[in-house]
Amino acid sequence: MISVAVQEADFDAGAELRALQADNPALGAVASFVGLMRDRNEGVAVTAMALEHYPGMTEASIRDIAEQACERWPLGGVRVVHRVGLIRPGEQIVLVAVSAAHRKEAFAGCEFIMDYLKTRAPFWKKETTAQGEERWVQARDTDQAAAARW
Amino acid sequence: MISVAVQEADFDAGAELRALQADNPALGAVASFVGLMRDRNEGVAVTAMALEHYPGMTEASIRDIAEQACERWPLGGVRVVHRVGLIRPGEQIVLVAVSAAHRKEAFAGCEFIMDYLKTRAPFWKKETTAQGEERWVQARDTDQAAAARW
Amino acid sequence: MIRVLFFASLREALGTAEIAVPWQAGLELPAGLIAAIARQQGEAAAAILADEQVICAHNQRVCKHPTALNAGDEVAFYPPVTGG
Amino acid sequence: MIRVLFFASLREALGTAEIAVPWQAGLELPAGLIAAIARQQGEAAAAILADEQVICAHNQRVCKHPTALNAGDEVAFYPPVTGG
Repeated sequence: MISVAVQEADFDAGAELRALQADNPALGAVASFVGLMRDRNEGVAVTAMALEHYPGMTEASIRDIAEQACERWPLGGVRVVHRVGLIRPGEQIVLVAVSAAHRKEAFAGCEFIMDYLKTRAPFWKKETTAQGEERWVQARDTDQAAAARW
Repeated sequence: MISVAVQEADFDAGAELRALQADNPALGAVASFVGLMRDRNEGVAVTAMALEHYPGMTEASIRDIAEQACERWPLGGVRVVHRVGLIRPGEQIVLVAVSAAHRKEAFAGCEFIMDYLKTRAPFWKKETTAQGEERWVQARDTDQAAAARW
Repeated sequence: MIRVLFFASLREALGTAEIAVPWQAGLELPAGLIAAIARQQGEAAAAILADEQVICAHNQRVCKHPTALNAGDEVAFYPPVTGG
Repeated sequence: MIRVLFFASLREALGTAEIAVPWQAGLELPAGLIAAIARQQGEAAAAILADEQVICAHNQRVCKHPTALNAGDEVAFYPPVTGG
């Protein structure tokens, strides 16, 4: 069971975990990841971030990534929530939660989805520095390398 | 910052994640794991589980494992909650949540702590099968192998 | 027509989020469409889109190889993604 | 005295969760203590503790090598752990 939400509103990570756990008593493991906005990026203080996306393709590409994870590992459920719009330091940006019978598969599925989401899903971040400058966040080679290992 | 709780009561995974997130706006990643009681083990339906532990050593060994994780990776915070006493299928058993600046370290720290907790912390599970038989859960070679890879 | 979308820094560089390009038989992605955009928006716009870093999506799927376009297709050009 | 604790299946097999063993100079973990337990609880109990699967903790830390005991120390014997 795959659930994908792309939304401006903040989300309740606990409720997402509960929704996965309610699924199926054969599942013993839920691995999850929450990405938060940091107050610095590449050494510069940042005060806000605008997250742009490609409506329609965003949801479809996340669902496609989740389906790939379900083909690679025997997963019970996948829930992804990704925010768009204006985000402030300390706020939640993204949640990926994955259930499975055992923890190895749950962790692998969760990391895989995060790595692919970072390098495949059409989101773009523009941050505002403490000096008031707006700049597009640059893609990171380490993210490409993380996705390439799967 | 390391928090360890060993308790009979169920826990609120969302509250644990929030407590980690509130720590520090320099942290961009929270990886977590929730272990749930499955309704079958080794092919047999189970209806309940009693979790015994070694009070005092349990908390100290979990803290020691968390400190080892903090030495290996630059982690922001670690929160571990482990239940003891009577647990039913579908209920939460354990939570490990780890924050870090970036996701690679958060995932590694979380998996490391789970692998070590499974093979080092003094907990023992006794399950009751659907036929009413009580049996001690046997340690798994796959858990030993998972801990040995670190 | 082909609906052509631009996102993020490409949207800003081109000064528009969306244009319509007339479809004609044999129109191919990416080279044919970029040539059509050059005629419509100018060579500078086309040069931006031809950068090897730019990603091209055809009907909301990433497109890495030359692909024939059909009337009504949706094409998007965007820079490397930075979500998550 | 040495406080000696047994957990889980060992507790059940030995029929007790805790015993006290008199301390004497030179008493060592594990062999010396297990011999003292044999005198006090019987050879069957000692055989259970001598199993290579059994884990021994000294003052709440796992103890893998021969270790001298001090009066008042706490020792625990337990089977492989199954938490998490």
